[in-house]
Amino acid sequence: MHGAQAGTDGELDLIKAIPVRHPGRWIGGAVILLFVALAAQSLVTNKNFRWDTVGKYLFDVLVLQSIGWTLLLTVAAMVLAITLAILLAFMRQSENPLFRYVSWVWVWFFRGTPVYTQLVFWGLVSVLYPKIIFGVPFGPEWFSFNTQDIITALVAAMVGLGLNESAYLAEIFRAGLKSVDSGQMEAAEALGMRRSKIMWRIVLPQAMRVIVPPTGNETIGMLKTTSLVLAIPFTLDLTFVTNTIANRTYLPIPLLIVAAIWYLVITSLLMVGQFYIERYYGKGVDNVTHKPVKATAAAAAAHAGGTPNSSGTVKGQQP
Amino acid sequence: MHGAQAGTDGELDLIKAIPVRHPGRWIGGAVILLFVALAAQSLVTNKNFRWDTVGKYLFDVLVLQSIGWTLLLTVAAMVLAITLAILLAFMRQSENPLFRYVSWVWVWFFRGTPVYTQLVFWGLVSVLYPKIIFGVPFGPEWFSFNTQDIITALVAAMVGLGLNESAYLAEIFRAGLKSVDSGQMEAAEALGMRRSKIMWRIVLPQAMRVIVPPTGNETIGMLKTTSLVLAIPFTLDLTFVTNTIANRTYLPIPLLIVAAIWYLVITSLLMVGQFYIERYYGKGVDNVTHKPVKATAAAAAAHAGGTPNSSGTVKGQQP
Amino acid sequence: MTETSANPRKQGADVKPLVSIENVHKFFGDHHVLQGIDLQVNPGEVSVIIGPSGSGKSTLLRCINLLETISAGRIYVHDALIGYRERNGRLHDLSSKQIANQRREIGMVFQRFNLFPHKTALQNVIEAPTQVKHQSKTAAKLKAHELLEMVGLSDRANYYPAQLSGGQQQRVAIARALAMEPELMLFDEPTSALDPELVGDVLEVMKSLAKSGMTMIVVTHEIGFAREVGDTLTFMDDGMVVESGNPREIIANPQHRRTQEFLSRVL
Amino acid sequence: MTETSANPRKQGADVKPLVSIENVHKFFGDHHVLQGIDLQVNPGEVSVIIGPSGSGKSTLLRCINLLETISAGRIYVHDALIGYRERNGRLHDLSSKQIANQRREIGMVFQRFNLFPHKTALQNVIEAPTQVKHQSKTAAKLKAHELLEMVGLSDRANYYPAQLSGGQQQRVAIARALAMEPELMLFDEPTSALDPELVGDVLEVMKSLAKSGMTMIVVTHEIGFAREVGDTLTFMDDGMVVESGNPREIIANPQHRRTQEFLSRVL
Amino acid sequence: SNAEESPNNGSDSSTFDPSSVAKDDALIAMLPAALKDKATLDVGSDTSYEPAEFLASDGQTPIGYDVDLAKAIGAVLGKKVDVHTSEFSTILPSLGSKYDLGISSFTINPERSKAVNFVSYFNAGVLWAVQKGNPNNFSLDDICGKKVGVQTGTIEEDPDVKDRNQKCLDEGKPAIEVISLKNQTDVTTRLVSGSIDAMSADSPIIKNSLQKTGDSLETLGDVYDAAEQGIAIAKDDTAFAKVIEQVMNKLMEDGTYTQILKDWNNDEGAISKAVLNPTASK
Ligand SMILES: Nc1ncnc2c1ncn2[C@@H]1O[C@H](COP(=O)(O)OP(=O)(O)OP(=O)(O)O)[C@@H](O)[C@H]1O
Ligand SMILES: Nc1ncnc2c1ncn2[C@@H]1O[C@H](COP(=O)(O)OP(=O)(O)OP(=O)(O)O)[C@@H](O)[C@H]1O
Ligand SMILES: [Mg+2]
Ligand SMILES: [Mg+2]
Repeated sequence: MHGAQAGTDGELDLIKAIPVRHPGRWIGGAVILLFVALAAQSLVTNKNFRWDTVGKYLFDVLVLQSIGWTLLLTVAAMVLAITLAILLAFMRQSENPLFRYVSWVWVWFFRGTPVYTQLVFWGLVSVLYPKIIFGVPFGPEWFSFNTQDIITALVAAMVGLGLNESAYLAEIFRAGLKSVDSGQMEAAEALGMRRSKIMWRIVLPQAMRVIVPPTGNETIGMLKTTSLVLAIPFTLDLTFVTNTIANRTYLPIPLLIVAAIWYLVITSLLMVGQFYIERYYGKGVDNVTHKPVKATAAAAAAHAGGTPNSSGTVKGQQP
Repeated sequence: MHGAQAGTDGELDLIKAIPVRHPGRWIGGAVILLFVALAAQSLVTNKNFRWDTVGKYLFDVLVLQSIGWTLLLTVAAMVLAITLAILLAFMRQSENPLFRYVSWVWVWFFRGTPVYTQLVFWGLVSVLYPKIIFGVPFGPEWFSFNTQDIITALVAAMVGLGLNESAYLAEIFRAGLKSVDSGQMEAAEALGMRRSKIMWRIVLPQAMRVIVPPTGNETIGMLKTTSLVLAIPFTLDLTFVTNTIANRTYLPIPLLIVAAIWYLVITSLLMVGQFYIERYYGKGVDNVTHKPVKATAAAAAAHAGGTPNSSGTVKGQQP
Repeated sequence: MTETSANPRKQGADVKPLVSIENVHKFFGDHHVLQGIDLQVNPGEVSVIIGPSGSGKSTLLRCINLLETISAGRIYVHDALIGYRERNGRLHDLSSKQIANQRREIGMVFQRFNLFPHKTALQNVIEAPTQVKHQSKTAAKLKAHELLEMVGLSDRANYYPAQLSGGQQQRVAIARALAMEPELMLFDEPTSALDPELVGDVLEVMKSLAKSGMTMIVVTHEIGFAREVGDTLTFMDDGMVVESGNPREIIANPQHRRTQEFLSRVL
Repeated sequence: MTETSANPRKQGADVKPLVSIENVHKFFGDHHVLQGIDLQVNPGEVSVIIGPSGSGKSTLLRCINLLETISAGRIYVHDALIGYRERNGRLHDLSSKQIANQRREIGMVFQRFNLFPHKTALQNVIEAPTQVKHQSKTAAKLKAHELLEMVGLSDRANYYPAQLSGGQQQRVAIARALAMEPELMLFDEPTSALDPELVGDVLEVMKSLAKSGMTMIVVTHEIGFAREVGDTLTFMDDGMVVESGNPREIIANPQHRRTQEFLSRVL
Repeated sequence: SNAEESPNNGSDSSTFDPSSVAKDDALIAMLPAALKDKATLDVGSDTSYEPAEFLASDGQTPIGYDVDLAKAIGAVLGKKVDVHTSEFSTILPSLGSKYDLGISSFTINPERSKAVNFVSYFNAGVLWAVQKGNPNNFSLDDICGKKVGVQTGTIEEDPDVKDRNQKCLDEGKPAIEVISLKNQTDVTTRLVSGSIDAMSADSPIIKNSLQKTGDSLETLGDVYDAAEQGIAIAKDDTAFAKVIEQVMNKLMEDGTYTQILKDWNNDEGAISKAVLNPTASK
């Protein structure tokens, strides 16, 4: 009734079905395209945008320098924030209740208050505390600094942005660490690895898969947040410089566009970077050429039961 | 040699071991506490902070009203952003390449440009496009609005914040949807459920576990971002109102503190809300009273093999 | 266990098959995974498929349920062509709505259960009836309690999957599929993710289903089950049907070398 | 398979036990999970533990490896008290460093493998030797290749766990544990997450390990393995040792009703 | 509703009553068609620049001499006046559509005149302030290396202090440390606390700051570099700009203009003739 007569006919009658038509989708698409086209057209033709001025200042040397400063601030603040966030996330999991508590308060405070206010305070720190004195509290003074000499505008900007961001990232890292299977921790413990090593070598690298996308969001956000360093005041970043030009020429819109274009360019580069970082941390998980032998292999990474070598051993055997 | 003599001795000699001492930890903790104490002390005693002024304006009726507006803006913008983000995340997974592409461009554009610039444009929309005309493009006009009548400052503020935020949330939602096991989708398909139903009833509720914490971050961020609506200009939010008072009284620091205190209060409330939302969406997964019969039960949710009824059936049987 | 394969209803020569798989091929890229499968399953019959890993058993089940599209051949369930509409000699894809409709008639139970973790056992079972068939919640719940009773879990209705053992989860998955009152049930290694002690419960439920006359296609490694419950046994290898027939005969007397090898490993 | 239990080295009456578990109790809250376990394992012996789900088998293994702390009793491995230092008649907790040192002497293989998914098979195996024992990478790799050869996976060294079958993953996990050159290996149902076809490979490796003289405590449902390889068989139920002795005798002739019941279900 | 904290110069209680100004039908007739039918004159103003334009204690109502002048202009043209708080970056692009006029202490210079029409109406110079008694002995002749506060976007920042800084650099002296802040209040606060040595701003602003901070600051030297400020009108709306020029001249002639400035203690900056797009003084 049924048997092994398959494969005997030389030519296969492959199914080439006529796809379902989705006119609604294409109309929807067309409407969207139309809107985009209209928006683009009015963007180009509306004289308020003054594309000549945009062109003139896009590669202005001041603007180009300010991009450098903006990038420096972004990178420095994110590096500081990531370092602190890892520390905070580890502290949050510590056995020492004091560490856990400090970590919680830190996140609560820095997430809770506006970064602008924080930056104002970092700018005022030398006003509020003109000298930083190291010594025994209520006792002798060892040595002291003029705060102004240490906390320059650049340092204040980096520290202010970094500390604020660390609170947001700490939450992201916390969620990431939580997402790693507890079996990983146990397996590493059973091998005699110590907790700090386990965190660094086993848990964190796996958590990165979950951590990277929201951190990308935060980095792109930070790029724009740097414009708030005006509060310190730090006056070399992209927004400040384009604002200054706008003030001089009374042409704010084209200069906002100049800034927006540059932010967009940097964001695009960051998104490319994020793509590669995501891919790096996906190694062994996302970007492996799975052999989906099991229909449900994708279901459980822990039991990713592929048997890549079992098919093929019987190749060509005709029953 | 060994048998079932256990449990025969009436009294158990429970292990009460002397814990390992961690002097380093306690010193670290003490140093942190000391710093906190010093910071608090100087916060209270530094006359620059003018706590009398803080007290005076903390419950000022203008400030209280502005909190209402700030909350309204935050909630409205987040609701809009979440709605759009879900749509964008679904579009990103759509079979229609046009939808995928539009979704990508949207995220790229709104994440890439500064929200301040976007808000300026929303404020200017009535200038750039004085009339919104519905009709056949290049053909007859059906009806038209004065843009000013529709896009009031409040609407512009909500739309501007919401659209920008939607791009960030779309990334978060995308990552969340990706985190749901593909087996869930297949199981629902096999039951004959349609794609949109599967998304709403099966995939999204499970993705929420991953989505809620970063969305909490974003909501808390949004609370502070509302201060940028001055660009529209919308002049009733907390930052604007406290700034105005500061300008009038020449006391910027205490009024920044007033604003910071209120932001901190609202953030704390939001964090409480987030806790409950996280718990709600953790139902069946996080907040179930697992019976960890399997040592490794936590390892694979897909195979959460607890057998809650198998122990106990043999209770009291002495071999 | 009573041996039920002598049931004349199932063996009648003039019975129209419920499932008819005709020369089905499936490619994944260049990989020719199904190389012309023919298989018929009569109403009320239990058709057991065995075969080594990678031989295409899961793929075949997934093609029947439209989780994969076939590359060539035809699959009919109840005389309806699966996945396509034939008009003027040409095949047209079905719309997603029509595909969903076809799937409703076919229940599937997966190796890894795939219960919805955010819903209780009861909610898992009533999900599809209320959402797909638009039954009232009360009616669906009534039916769901019956089904949970049947799989021996009436006292676990309000437990979340994470609170159930593997065997209990798999039984809920069966109840969930049955709630749609399918004509055909597909089982893809429903016990292979279970510890040996938990396997029995699930096999018990499947046996009683078979006795109640449900048409079933079962991919399994449980040779005992195949022998006791199966009406036909099909051995697949390398995307082809190697041998097919009465389970006891094949298990006792495998004709092909591959079948012999395979059975010696599994038994 | 040769039957190795007559090996006189293992049965000598004056041999000091490598593992000595003395009246161990474990509470989870009010739940008395281990109710006074006594068990001795001599050097080179294979001690198999069976018992129904929830009887405390995993908990016992985890206590030996300090993944859980015991509530009462003592566990000695190689005459060293596990987890504590006794001084002036009082117990002191060991520091995390000392605990890590004790764990190095004990290898553990989990039911769900728990390989590090972001590392290849080779990297999984050399992780602990390089990071814990501070071996050079070259030396560790050399040893790792030997071990992978031993478990039959020399050609899979650079595969990520996701690219390996369940059986292959479990064999890598065994190699990973062996790389630390432990005196004692603990196996917690190492085959129960595997499909029947994949079980064989892992059992093969365990048999050869046993033959090489490794001391092993194995929790398993594979009665066949217990009979062939085990030197002693212990049946646990409800947190107690019900019966213990020569595997073949117990399997053929269980003395207690619970043991009989259990064996009838599993066999 | 709030009691004022700092000494009050009566800024909250303007005495100006626009109904005292007569409507001028001749000028109304000259208005461009689009404006003739409008009942209100919409004015954009960055209301954080006391005493020119700032918000009353309700936090929303703009007041100041610029605001009163706008009301007077409206009265002459027979229109109600709506002054909108708005940031600099949105005032200028909105001229000619959302706003009819921009009155926000805009200083006229040639570069800016390319972007908008200006009708001059006020003369403000640069003025410096230091702490009472000039404790740091700050002097404009010895400015290099000092800390100087300015408000972002003012002519004090660029070109005045910027040029001085360039001079310092050219002479090989240390650069001026310029603290450029968004609000004048913040600059003043820093001067009061002593974290900057001096600040410079438009003369009316400095005077106002002195009043507001009690007895802690004093001016240094005289007003210099007097520059004209202008009312901004869209570049392509010269017809309307001409009307505004005439309206301003009318207000100057009938005394309303001087009265308004007097009310706000700022008649020193009064000019005698409003001019459309004057060749900028700098
Ligand atoms: N989505 C896919 N893409 C590419 N190849 C696939 C895919 N799914 C399955 N395959 C391949 O198809 C072949 C048959 O897979 P299938 O899962 O049907 O085997 P099986 O008989 O169910 O095996 P097992 O007993 O291991 O479940 C395998 O060689 C597998 O690698
Ligand atoms: N962390 C824990 N907290 C509370 N109870 C626990 C915990 N771990 C185990 N138990 C309980 O201890 C008992 C013994 O569990 P254990 O995992 O040791 O059983 P087992 O014999 O290994 O069973 P199985 O064969 O199912 O793995 C069970 O009743 C279980 O519910
Ligand atoms: Mg399969
Ligand atoms: Mg166990």
